[in-house]
Amino acid sequence: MSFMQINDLKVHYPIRGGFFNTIVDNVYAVDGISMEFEKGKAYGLVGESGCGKSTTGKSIIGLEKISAGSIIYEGENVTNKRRDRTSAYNRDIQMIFQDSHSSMNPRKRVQDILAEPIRNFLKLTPQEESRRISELLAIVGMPEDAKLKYPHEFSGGQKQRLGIARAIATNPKLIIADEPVSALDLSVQAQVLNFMKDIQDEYGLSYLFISHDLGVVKHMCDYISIMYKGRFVESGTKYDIYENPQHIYTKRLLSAIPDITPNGREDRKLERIEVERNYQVEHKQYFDENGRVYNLSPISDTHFVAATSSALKGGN
Amino acid sequence: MVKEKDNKKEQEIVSAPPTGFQVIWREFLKDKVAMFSLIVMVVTIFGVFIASLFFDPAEVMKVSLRNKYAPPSSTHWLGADIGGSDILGQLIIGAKNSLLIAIAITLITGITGIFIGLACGYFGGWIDNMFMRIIDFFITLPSLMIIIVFITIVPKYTVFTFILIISIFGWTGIARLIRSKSLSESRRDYVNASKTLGTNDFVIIFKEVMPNISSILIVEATLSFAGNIGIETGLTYLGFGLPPSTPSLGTLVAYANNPLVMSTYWWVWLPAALFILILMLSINYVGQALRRAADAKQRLG
Amino acid sequence: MWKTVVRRVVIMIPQLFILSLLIFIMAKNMPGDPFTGKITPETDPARIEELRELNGLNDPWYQQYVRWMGNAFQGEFGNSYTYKVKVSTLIGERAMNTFWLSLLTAVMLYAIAVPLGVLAGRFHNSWFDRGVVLYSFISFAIPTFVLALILLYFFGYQLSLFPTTGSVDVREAPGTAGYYMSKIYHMILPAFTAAVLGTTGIIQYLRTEVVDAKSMDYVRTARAKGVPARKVYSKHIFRNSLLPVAAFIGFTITGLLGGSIFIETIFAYPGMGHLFIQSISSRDYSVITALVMLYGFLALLGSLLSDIIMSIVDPRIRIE
Amino acid sequence: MKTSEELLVIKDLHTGFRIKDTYFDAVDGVSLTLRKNEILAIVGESGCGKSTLATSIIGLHDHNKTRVQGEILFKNKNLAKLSEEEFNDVRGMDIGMIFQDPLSALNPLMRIGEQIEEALIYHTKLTKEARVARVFELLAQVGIPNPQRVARQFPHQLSGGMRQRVIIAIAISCKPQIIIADEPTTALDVTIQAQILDLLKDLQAETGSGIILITHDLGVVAEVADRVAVMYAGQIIEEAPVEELFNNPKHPYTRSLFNSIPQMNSDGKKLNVIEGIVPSLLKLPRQGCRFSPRISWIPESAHEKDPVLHEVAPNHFVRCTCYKEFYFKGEEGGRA
Amino acid sequence: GDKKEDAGKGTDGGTTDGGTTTNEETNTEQEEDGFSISVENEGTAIEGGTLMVAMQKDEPFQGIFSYALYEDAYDADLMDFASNSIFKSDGDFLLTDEGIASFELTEGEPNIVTIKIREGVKWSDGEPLKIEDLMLPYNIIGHKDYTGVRYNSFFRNIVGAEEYHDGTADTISGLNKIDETTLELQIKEVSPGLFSGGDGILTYAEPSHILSDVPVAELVEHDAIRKNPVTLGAFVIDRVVPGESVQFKANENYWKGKPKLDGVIVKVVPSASIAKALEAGEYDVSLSFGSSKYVEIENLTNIDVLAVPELYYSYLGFKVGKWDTETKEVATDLENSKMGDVNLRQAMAYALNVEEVTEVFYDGLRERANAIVPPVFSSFHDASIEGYKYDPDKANQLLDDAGFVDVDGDGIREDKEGKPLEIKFATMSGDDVAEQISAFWLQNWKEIGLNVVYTDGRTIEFNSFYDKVEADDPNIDIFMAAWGVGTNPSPSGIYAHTAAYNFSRYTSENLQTVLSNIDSNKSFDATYRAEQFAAFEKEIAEVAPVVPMMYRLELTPVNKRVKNWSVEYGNTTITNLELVELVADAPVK
Ligand SMILES: Nc1ncnc2c1ncn2[C@@H]1O[C@H](COP(=O)(O)OP(=O)(O)OP(=O)(O)O)[C@@H](O)[C@H]1O
Ligand SMILES: Nc1ncnc2c1ncn2[C@@H]1O[C@H](COP(=O)(O)OP(=O)(O)OP(=O)(O)O)[C@@H](O)[C@H]1O
Ligand SMILES: [Mg+2]
Ligand SMILES: [Mg+2]
Repeated sequence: MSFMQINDLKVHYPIRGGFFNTIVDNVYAVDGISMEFEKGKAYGLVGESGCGKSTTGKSIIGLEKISAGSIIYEGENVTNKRRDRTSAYNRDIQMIFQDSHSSMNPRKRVQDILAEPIRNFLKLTPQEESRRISELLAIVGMPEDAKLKYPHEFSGGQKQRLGIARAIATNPKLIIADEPVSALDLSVQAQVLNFMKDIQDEYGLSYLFISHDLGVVKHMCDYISIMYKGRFVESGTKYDIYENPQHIYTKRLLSAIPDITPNGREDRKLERIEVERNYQVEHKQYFDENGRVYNLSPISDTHFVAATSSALKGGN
Repeated sequence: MVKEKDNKKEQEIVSAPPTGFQVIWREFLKDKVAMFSLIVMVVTIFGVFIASLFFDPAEVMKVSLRNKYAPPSSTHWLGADIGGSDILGQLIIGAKNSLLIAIAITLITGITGIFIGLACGYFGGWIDNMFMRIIDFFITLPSLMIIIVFITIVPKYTVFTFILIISIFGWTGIARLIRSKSLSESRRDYVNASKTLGTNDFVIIFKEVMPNISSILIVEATLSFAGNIGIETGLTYLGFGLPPSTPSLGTLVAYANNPLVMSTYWWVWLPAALFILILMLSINYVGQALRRAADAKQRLG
Repeated sequence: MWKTVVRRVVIMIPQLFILSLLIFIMAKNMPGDPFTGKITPETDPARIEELRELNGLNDPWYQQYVRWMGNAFQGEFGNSYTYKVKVSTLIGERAMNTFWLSLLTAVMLYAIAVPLGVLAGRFHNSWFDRGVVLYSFISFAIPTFVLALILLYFFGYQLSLFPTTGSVDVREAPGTAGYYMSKIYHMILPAFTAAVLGTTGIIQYLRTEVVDAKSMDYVRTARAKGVPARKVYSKHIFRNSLLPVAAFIGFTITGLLGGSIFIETIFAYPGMGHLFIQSISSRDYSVITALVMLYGFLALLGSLLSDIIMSIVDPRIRIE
Repeated sequence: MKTSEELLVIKDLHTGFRIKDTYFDAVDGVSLTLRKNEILAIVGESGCGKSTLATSIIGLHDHNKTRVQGEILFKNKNLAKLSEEEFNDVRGMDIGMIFQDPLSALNPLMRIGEQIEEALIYHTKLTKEARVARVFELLAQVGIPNPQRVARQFPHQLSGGMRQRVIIAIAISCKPQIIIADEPTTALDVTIQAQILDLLKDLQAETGSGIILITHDLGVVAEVADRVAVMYAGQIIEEAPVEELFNNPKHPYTRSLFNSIPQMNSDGKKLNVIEGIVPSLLKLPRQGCRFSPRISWIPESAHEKDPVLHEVAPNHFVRCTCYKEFYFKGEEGGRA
Repeated sequence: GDKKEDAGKGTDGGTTDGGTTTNEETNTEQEEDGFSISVENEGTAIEGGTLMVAMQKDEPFQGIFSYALYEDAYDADLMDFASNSIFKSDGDFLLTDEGIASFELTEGEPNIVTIKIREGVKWSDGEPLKIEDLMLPYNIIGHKDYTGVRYNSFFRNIVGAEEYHDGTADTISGLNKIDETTLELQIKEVSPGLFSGGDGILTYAEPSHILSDVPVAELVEHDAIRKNPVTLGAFVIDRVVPGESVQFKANENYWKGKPKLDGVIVKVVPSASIAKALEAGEYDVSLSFGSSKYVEIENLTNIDVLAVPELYYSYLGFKVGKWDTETKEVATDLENSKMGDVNLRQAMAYALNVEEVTEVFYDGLRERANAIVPPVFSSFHDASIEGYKYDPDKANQLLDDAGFVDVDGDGIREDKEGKPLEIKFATMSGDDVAEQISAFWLQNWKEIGLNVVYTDGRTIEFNSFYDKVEADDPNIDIFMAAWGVGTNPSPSGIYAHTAAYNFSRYTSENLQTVLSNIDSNKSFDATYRAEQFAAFEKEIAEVAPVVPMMYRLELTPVNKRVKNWSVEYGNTTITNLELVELVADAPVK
């Protein structure tokens, strides 16, 4: 049973212009997406830069104004209540930011950074608070003495762990992770990803994992949605997406990911060129006359593709 | 983990936020000129305030005609002006007044500018729009002229009204700068993080955003302080300065308008002019050093 | 771009309107009026009262304002009480003087500031750079009129190299080459002074701009292309650093116009700034209001000009 | 391989940055050879000295704060000793460079055509017309449709991928023998990255020049490189032809890296973790195997005192013999 | 003119009287305080040459070159070189018949003034001078479109002037052309002032052949006035740089013969540079030279400084009443005024060390004024009046006796009831010297135990000052101001009970009688008039509603190149410009 549903979410940014600086058009940053979240599952959001991934995440957590659509959390419509800072919703949904460095106030010590959600959401005594902070540090595998330090004294991976500690301080149900590892080196990335998986299992967390790195998403997520121009082109379990991609855009994306082996790279290159050619040719069938992505339609229980049925047949 | 501990030990040395006092201090240690300026600045400012305790304004401004343009001597260390009033006393009290005026203007414009700038940058939207229109309007005002008209209007023209009038026009620049800083700062993830962590806007503005632009604030305050020191002199020259009975640097410097005083009675205007020059120079150098300290890219040390 | 220009102009209208209201109310609140200065034992108080009435000075301020606005719309700003000529004629005369002075100042200003700023940036942290910084600080720290007075004293009085007052020699017949030479000759000292005082901002701006530009990626690209250092500076660094400075020309000129109050007063140069100070003391309302409006208008125009220049020189704005 | 094909030979290169009056070597004793017709990839994590190496080769470092020692031999010249003027003849002419961020690497105020043409002005004697023709040719060569129009456009009018193509066009404008590409695709989306990589490879096949490709993405390496050098903390710790390295990585660091790639273990198992962090320039261990602090389970005795590159297989070099002791501490990711 | 307190800039507000510029000629006077009134430089005169004249002034001049329309004394100074005056006056400022015109008075109802002009006088453009040219100024000033101050009570004294002004008559009925050289002017009342150019008589001509077609409203901006006015004077305006300088060339048609000089250049020179400019030999003569600048030129060897007493006095005024706006009369109220006690006023006058100020600041170029009529009017000035010489002891004595004693021992006197006494002092702001002097006065009063403070805490800018003083601002108890008196010495304009400018608001029956006597036709008898003047001076001196402070000398620096120059009233060189010669090609450095 999902604890949260997102229905036809839209975020439009006005473009002002014309003589009186009126709204002449909109940027359809997010243009009608629907999702459901189940406990303990990780959902991946993949797409090219600028396709609206971050906006989706931010609008869910309340950092962006939603233009249309609704968010139902535990049966309650919270679309317009997200901005009530200390609501239960805000406590239960937390976020991990891409740039761990800039997501922490450089002038605050670690203990104050970690205390922020605790003070806002949980009414604890100072002793309890400090105990909780130590606990959190222990969870993310950082020593006690980190409390008194400033963020810049930590490496990227450690900072990201502190970010995670802060996000889990209030025992949230869903953590939105917006490219949590893309700024990190391979070796550090591995630490953080492992760690995120650990606490997911331990606390039954759900993730909305935003990334442009398909490898990472595949590693982390149970369900994956491929986003293009503010809409989903394809959505399904990771097997659906990786083993049985249906949408031409998904295929193109997948073919572009380099493999970590030089063996057979010439073949891959040929395949890539083939997919690219297909994309140019069949492109029309997958997008309507305005270049907009069609609505998703199911092709299995878990697998949804945005295309006309004729395209699907042709694509197969 | 063992090794990591070692790493941490090494880092302990720099346990301060990246824009803390150490950084500033290091910057000064690196830059001899700035260091020297800092000393000059501190010494002059404190010197003026302390020395002014030894002068009685009424006594200093006493006209003693027989001492008209008395050259420097043991009774009048820096000579006397046209009315035979002691230049040193006027210089000290005038400097004190100028400093107080500068401080007051800096504070008033600074605080207004900071409040408005922070709010505009953080909230954006109509608040920002409204204030930006107002600021745009102010910026295109021919402020010097309007200040002059203002000054001719106020019935009781005192140091206090002077400060107010200047401040009316002074806050916009600061507000603009703070706004742009606050704007970029407010778009940073730590602000977003605080929002998602349930902190309310005012706490974010004053406890998160403001401390992070504090270095800019200090730099701006310093530089605008330097600018404000000289503000009275120009108006005095044009005849719209403080009342002549108030000792002021402007009055002293404005004596230079007379070529005879400029060349023959140099002791009347030169000390005040030099005072302003040296003080503004040193504050400027200090401000620049602070600016470098605030900007990691430009740091020397 | 024309759209932006037109929009800016449209926005200017309410701004000017507010300014006019503001300045009008303020002017009317100044103690005294143009006829206060006419008091002598032989003038007739009754006649002065009559003249006040005649000039509508006894009406409520809003009536005066409406009347004034009405005329202003038709380009009539009334007559100067002091000079007995149309304000437009009077200001026109002075504005030309100020305009030429500002223009020469701007030329000198850029002639001084650009090379200094650019070279200081290029030879960052060298002795030359330090010298330039010191110079720019001093020109900022020195009270405007002190420098003017010192220059006036040395070049004008002591060395007698330049005239110390006026805008032109009356012996030169208007329209002759000598006349224009004389005009320029009279402007050199005030323009130079104003230029020196105005350099601070531009020098510092340019200097940091050049220093920043040096570490820009596109400069690295240019060097990687094998472009000789000299050319890297001239074609990439300087050009890019000068762009914002060029865009500020509009603001600079309005700034100079505003600063003309000091320069013109000190050099007894009959321009707008000088006229303003004088009108303040003679309570020449019509001139005061018209001047403030003109300055406001010029400031708006300056910012508009800057925008236009910016959009012309910067392809990023030009080509949307 | 035939030595006659050697384009560039780097011998014991040290590049140090002056920090508080002492020089810290960010590149610490690197020796490399680039041959004609090959793509040499240099991989390593952030801060290991890849860019420093590249800028030393092309002489773009800040001469006041940087010290370059050692030999960079190109056409019998030691590039490390060239004066700025002499270097200008080499840069752009013999060595082209491609940068990471395609937006900032182009002058926003110059037309694309001018920017490409610039290199031609200083390195060729072509007439204006000939240069313009060459510009169009180059643009076409890097796969830009409608070169005539693009040449007249400004950088901000092009997309990221297009800009990167323009930068490549600049780099190849004088048919250089060597192209250095410093993370040419990091800022791009995967689809565009694939296109750019293909383009690079095609160009190289056409011109026969040698390419030094700097990246931290092993996937990119796998796709295009002929030979790979892995850098860690300013040193090359392993160097081998690409198949050899991917199929048979030796150095513990290389192997750890491979094991921490999520893609390599898609079943959601735990990734291998390299403990600790890449040491900062000031804290580089200057003796012994530099990776040793991060693999505490390998006994100190297994590391060499002054590790050198050992040829462990034909053309496969590994620094430090500790690889013989290597096994993964963790159970899950162990592949040894 | 209304010479205000000399601001040291030599720039006073607009001077607006037609009289100062009339021609005078009398016998030589003695040297004034060691200054000469004329110089003669030896040497052979050069042929032609251009006289360089500096006019000390901090603003541009207005440039209204018409006697009927100008408002600023500086314009009058400029016009001296291209004068349209038809009368010449003597050392007592009385009109003579040596000029272009002469006049006669026939008393009666109305009084008839007959003005005759010389024959053969030509304008600078060669047109002969006509009677219409004499009538034109009347028609301009009387015109309803005329916006200047000269349409005043004097002008209304002309028969038919008001009707013409109101538009009920097309011409001024009292103004009649008798023949080609004779003009008849009817005036309602006649006073001795007539003979110094008062009572409505105008002393200049305007070129009707040029101006009569120009509507009066447009005159002031007309080129014939601004740029190239024709003239009856020795020179004619050749070129004007507005506000800055004027170039004159010799008037070929000058009735006394072509001048010896080729031309004159007058330039505005700011007070700051005047001394330096004179030193550098840039100018031959300096007009309106500020006396506080004297120190700067006193040692120059290339110039002589001429001096003549000015028609001016500064004074200290005490507010002893109010202006009744209903009756338009002065309502004196000595009883209830703070300054009502004559001892207090006198004490305050005795307390001022005017002597020291004149010596230190003005190098003797000013002197303490003893009486309310300046000594220039030698026949009316009463030299026997002692005045208020600096005498702090006497001041203290007066206050003690009058009951102003220090009851609480703080060194400050309380009023007669023992309540704190704070006297509010209004004075104009000015240059450094003026400010210092004001501060010095406060100090002087403090020395006799009086607590005098500035109204509004500072010296007051000129406009506000007169606004407040005229409005009897309650914040003003005493004030310091100055009058520039016209050539007509009659004090009615500022001391009559009907004079709005009677700022101290003092009047008495005696005073009223004396003042009307001064201007009555009995006063055509000079001795009678002198007696009345003495009575007036005496009353003011005794009651002290106004205490004269200083008289001043007007200085004229003259370069050694000028062959001779005189500032003697009635015989000033300015009225004989055709005779000026130079002895060198350039001013001596
Ligand atoms: N405040 C805003 N105003 C206008 N447009 C915006 C705003 N924020 C984002 N956009 C636009 O909305 C679109 C989606 O942006 P978003 O940041 O969600 O993309 P993304 O998928 O997260 O990209 P990336 O991978 O680069 O982070 C982009 O085209 C962006 O330009
Ligand atoms: N100008 C400089 N001054 C001082 N230290 C520098 C400078 N440039 C680089 N470094 C340091 O030298 C080391 C190597 O830097 P370099 O840029 O070569 O790394 P890189 O491998 O290219 O990393 P990245 O993948 O992040 O680009 C780093 O520790 C870096 O901090
Ligand atoms: Mg994003
Ligand atoms: Mg790099």
